[in-house]
Amino acid sequence: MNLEAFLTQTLVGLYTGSFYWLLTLGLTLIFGVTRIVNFAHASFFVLGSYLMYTFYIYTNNFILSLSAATITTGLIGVIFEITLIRRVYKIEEMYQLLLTLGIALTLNESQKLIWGTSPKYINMPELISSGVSIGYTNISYYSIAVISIGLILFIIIHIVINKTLWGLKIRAVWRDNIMAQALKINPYLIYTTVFFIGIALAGFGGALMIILHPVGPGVGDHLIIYAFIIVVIASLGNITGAYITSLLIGVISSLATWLAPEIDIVIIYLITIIILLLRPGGLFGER
Amino acid sequence: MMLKIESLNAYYSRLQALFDINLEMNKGEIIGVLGPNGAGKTTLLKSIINVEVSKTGRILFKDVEITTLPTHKIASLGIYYIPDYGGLFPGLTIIENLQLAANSKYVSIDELKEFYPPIIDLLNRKADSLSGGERKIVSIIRSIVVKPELLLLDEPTEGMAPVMVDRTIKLLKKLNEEKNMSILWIEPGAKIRKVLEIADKILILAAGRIVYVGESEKALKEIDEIKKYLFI
Amino acid sequence: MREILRVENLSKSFGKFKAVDNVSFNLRELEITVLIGPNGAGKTTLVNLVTKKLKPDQGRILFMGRDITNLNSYQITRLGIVRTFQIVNLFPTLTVYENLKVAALGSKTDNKEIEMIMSELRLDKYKDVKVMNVSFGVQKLVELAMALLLKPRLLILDEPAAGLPREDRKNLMRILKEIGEKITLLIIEHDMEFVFELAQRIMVMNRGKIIADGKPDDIINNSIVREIYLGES
Amino acid sequence: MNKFLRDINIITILILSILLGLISLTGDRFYLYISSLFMIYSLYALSYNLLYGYAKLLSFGHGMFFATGAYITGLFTLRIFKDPLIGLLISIISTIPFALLIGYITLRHTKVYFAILTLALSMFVYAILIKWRDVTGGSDGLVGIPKKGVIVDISSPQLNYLFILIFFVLSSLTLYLFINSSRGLLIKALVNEERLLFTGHNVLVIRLYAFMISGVVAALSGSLYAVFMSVITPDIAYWTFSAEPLIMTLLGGSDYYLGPLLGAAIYVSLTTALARFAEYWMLFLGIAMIAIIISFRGGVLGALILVTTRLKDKRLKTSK
Repeated sequence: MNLEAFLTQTLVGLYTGSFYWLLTLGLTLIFGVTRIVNFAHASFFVLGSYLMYTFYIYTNNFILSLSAATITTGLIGVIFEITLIRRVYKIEEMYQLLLTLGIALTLNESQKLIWGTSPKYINMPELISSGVSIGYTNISYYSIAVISIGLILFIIIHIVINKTLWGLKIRAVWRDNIMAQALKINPYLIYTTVFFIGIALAGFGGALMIILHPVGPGVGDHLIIYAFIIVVIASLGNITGAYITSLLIGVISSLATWLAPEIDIVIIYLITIIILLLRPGGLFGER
Repeated sequence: MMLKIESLNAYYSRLQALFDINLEMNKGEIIGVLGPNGAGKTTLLKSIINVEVSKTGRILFKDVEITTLPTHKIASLGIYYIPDYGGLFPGLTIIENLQLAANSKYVSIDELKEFYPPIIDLLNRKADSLSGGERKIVSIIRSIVVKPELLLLDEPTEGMAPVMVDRTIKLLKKLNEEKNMSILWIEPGAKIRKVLEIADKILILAAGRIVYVGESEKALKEIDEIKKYLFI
Repeated sequence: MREILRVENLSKSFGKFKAVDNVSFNLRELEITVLIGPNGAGKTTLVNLVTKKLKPDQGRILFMGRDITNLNSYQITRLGIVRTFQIVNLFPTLTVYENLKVAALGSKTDNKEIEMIMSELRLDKYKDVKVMNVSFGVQKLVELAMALLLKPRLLILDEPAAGLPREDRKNLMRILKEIGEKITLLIIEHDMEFVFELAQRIMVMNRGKIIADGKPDDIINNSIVREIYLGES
Repeated sequence: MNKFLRDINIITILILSILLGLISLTGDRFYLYISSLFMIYSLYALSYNLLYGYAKLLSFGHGMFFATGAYITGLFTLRIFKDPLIGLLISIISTIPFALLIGYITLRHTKVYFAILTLALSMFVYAILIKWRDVTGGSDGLVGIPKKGVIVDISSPQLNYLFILIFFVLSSLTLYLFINSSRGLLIKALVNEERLLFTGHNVLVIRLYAFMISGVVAALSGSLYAVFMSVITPDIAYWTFSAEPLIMTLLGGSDYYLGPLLGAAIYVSLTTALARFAEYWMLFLGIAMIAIIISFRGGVLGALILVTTRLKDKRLKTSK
C-alpha cells in the first residue's frame, strides 16, 4: 500500500467526514438542548442540496444560492418545530422519535414530488477542478475548503456555547429547565433558535455537498443512518465527540472502500456494534 | 397587595396535595410557612410559579392573575423562586450563574460582597463543587442580581450548620429591608423559633391544609399549641 | 426475638452529599419498626439500598443470615424482602386483577390467594378495572395486596399513609396491625399519630445517620429527636 | 373453550380467515395476490406490535428478522433441500438463536439507544446481504425460490394462497393466546419495568423472551414472503422496510391486538391502489403518521372504538 494513495484516501475521508459533521452538528445541538432525536435531520440536509440546486439554476450565483439554501432550510425547520415538534417536548421520547420519522418520510416523499426521482447535481468544474495534486490524484481546493469550514464551525460553536451569554442560556436550559425559567429565560425561544441553527447547518452542509455528489431519492435514508451511528458512538449530545467521530467515520469508510471495497460498509457497522458493546454510553460518555 | 391566593387546590397527577388554600401577603412582608414533611409546603411554592402541579383556584401577584402564566413570564413579573437544592446550575461557575440572573455578561460584585464577602473566592468555582450550605446561601445572594419583589424560599436553612443558619436569617432580613423584597419562606417545623425571629406572620400547613395563621407575637405565645400541629 | 435483617456500615453518597452515612442496624422478626426523620434524612435512600434499587458504596446486608449485598432487586424480592413505593408504582394499563397476578407469578402463588386477598381488602369490585382508572386510595390497597401476594418475610412500606384521607388511614392502620402479626414490618412514615399507634420500635434518621433507636416512649422524650422536630435544645 | 369462542378478537380472526378462504375460491390472481400480501404483512406487523405495543420496545431493525427468515428459506430450498415447508420450518428454528443473540446485544440499552442499535444491526445484516455476493446474490438477491418441493407442492396460486392462509390463521391465533397467557401478562407488565423488578421478575429475561417470539414470527412472515414471491432482494433488510410494520401498527392502533392487522389491510390497499397513480404514496403514510402521533395515538381502530362507544352512550342516554 503506497503512502500517496493513503494520503489521498485520508483527505477524501476528511471531507466526507466534514459533511457528516455538518449533519451531526445540528443533530447534536438539537438533542443537547431539546432532548429530541431528530430522525428528519438528514432529510433537511438533502433539502438543502435540492434548494441549492434550484436557486443555482435561477441565480447562477454560488454564494447567493448557498446562503439562500441555508436560510430557507433553517426556516422550514423552524416551521416544523413550531407547528409539530413543540407539541411533543413533554411526552415520551418514543413518540418524539416517531414524529420526526413521520416528518422524515413526508420530507423525502415531497422532495421526490418536487424534484423528481432522477439524481440532481450542479456542474461547477471551476470549483472542483483546481486544486493541489498528490501524484496522479488531485485534491480540489473545494474539498479542502469544506474541511476547513468544518473546523471553523467547530471552533465557532465552541465559542458561542462557552463564551457568549446566549450560549450560557442554552447550557442553563439544558442543565435545569425549571430554574432557567425561574430566571426569566423562555425555553421555547431557545428551542426554536437552536432548531433554526441546527437545521440551517444541515441545509448548509447539503448545499455544499451537491457540488461534489449528485443528490437523489434515498440519499437521506442513507445519511440518517450514518448520522445516527456517529452521534451514538460519540454519545448523544456531545459536540466535540460528534466532530471527532464524524471525521473518524469519514476516514475509516474512505480507507475501507479503498482497501477492502467488498466489505467496506460491513466494517463501519461492525465497528459501531463493537464500540456500543464495549461502551454502551458511547466513546465520549458522561458529556 | 403583593400576593393573593384564592381557594387553591393543587394536585400531583391524581393525588391532591393542597386543599382550599387562601393567603394574602402585603408588600414588604415576611411570611413563614411551617409544617411537617409532606404537608404540601413545596407544592405551595410550585403552584405559585406554575411548575409540575395541576391546580384550581386563582393566584394574583400585584393584582395581576398569574395562575396559568408560563413560569418564565411569572419570573419576569418579579418573583424569584429558590428550590430546596438552591437551584444553582451544576457545571456552571458561580459567576456564570450570576450572569444568567443578571441577563448580562457584566455583574457588579461589590454589592454582593457587601451582603456576603466570601462570594469573591467562589466566583470561578463550579456550582456543584460548593458545599450544600454555600450553594444555598449563594443562591440567595443571586437574588440581589435578579432584583425580585417577591422571594419564594424552600427550606433555605435546611442542612446548614447553626452559625450559617443565623447568618442566612440576618441576610434575609437585610434583603427584606434594604432591597425591599417580600419573602414567602418555607421551613420544617423544627425551625419555628428561627423563623419567628424575623417573620411578620407564620402559617402552619398540615396534610395540605392551613391549620394555623398568626402574627409572630401571637404565635410566640401560642407556640406550645402550634407544636401539636408539627409533632404528635 | 430472632434477627431477620442485619445491615453493616452501609454508605451511599451522591457527589459530595452523604445520603446514607455508615449506617448499621438490625431488624428483629415480627417487630414493627418505624423509620422517621426529616426530609432528605436518607430514609428512602436506605430502603433503596436494602432493596438494591441503588448500589451501596460500601457495607454489607444480611437477610436471615445470608449475604444479599450482591443480589439483584428481583432476587432479593424472591427471597422475601418486599417493598412498596412512596408514589404509587403499579402497572397503569393493566387491570387490578392483572396487577395482582403479576405479583402472584413473582412468588409462584396460585390464583385462589389472589381472590382471597381481593376480598380481604375489598378490591373485588375493581377486579377488571385498569388501575389507572381507580382512586388513589384503591391504588394504595392494590400496592399492599401485591406486596402480600409476594409472600414477604420482611415488608418495607415507604409512606403507606401519604396522601390518604383520615378514615382510610385508620383502615390502613388496622390492616397493617393484622399483617404485623405474621410479617416483619419496616415502615417509613411522617404521620406521627400513625407512627405511635403502630410502632413497637422507632429508628430516627438525620443527615444520613441513625441518631436514635428505641421504644416509642423513649423516642418522644429523646432530646436529640425533640430538637430535630421542634428545634428545642 | 366457551370463553375462547366468545372472545371478540378470536371471532374476528376466524371470520376474517373464512372470508380469506372464500377469496381463494374466486381464483382471481389479483385478489389472491393482495390478500396474500395482506396476510404476510399482517404477521409481520403483529410480530412488530408484540415489541412496540406490548413490550414497549421501539425497534427500527425488525426487517432483519423478516430478511433472515426469507433468505434462510431461500438459500435452504435452493441449495440444500428443495421444499418450501421444510425451508420455512428451518428458518423459524434457526431464527431462535439469532433473535436471542441480537436481543442479548441490544436489550441492555434503553429507548433511543435501543432503537438506534437495532437500526445499526439491521443495516449490518443488509450490508452482509449486499456484500456477500456468492452466497446471497448481492443486490440481485435470490431468484427462483421453489414452490414445488419434495414434500409439498404449492406451485398453483390457489395452493400457495392456502399455504399462506394456514400459517396466517395458526400463528395469529397462537400469538393472541400467548399474549393472554401469564407469560404474555408479564410482557404487558413491561410498561413499568421497575415495578416488575420489585415483583421478583427478571426484566431482561422477559424482554428477551418477547424479542425472540417477535423475531420468530417476523421470520415466518419473511419466509412465507420468500416462497410467495420466489424472488427476494436485500431491500427487505434495509431500515425503511423495518419502518413499514411500525407504520402499519401505528395506523391500525398499537393498543389493540387486531390493530396491526387493520393497519396492514389499509397499508396494502393504499400501496396497491395508490401505486397505480403515483409512486409517492409513502407521502400519505408520512402525513398519516404525523397526524396519529400528534392528534390520535389510538390509530384507526382506536378511533372506531371511540366512536362506537360514544354512539352506545348516546343510545343509552336517549333510551333513559
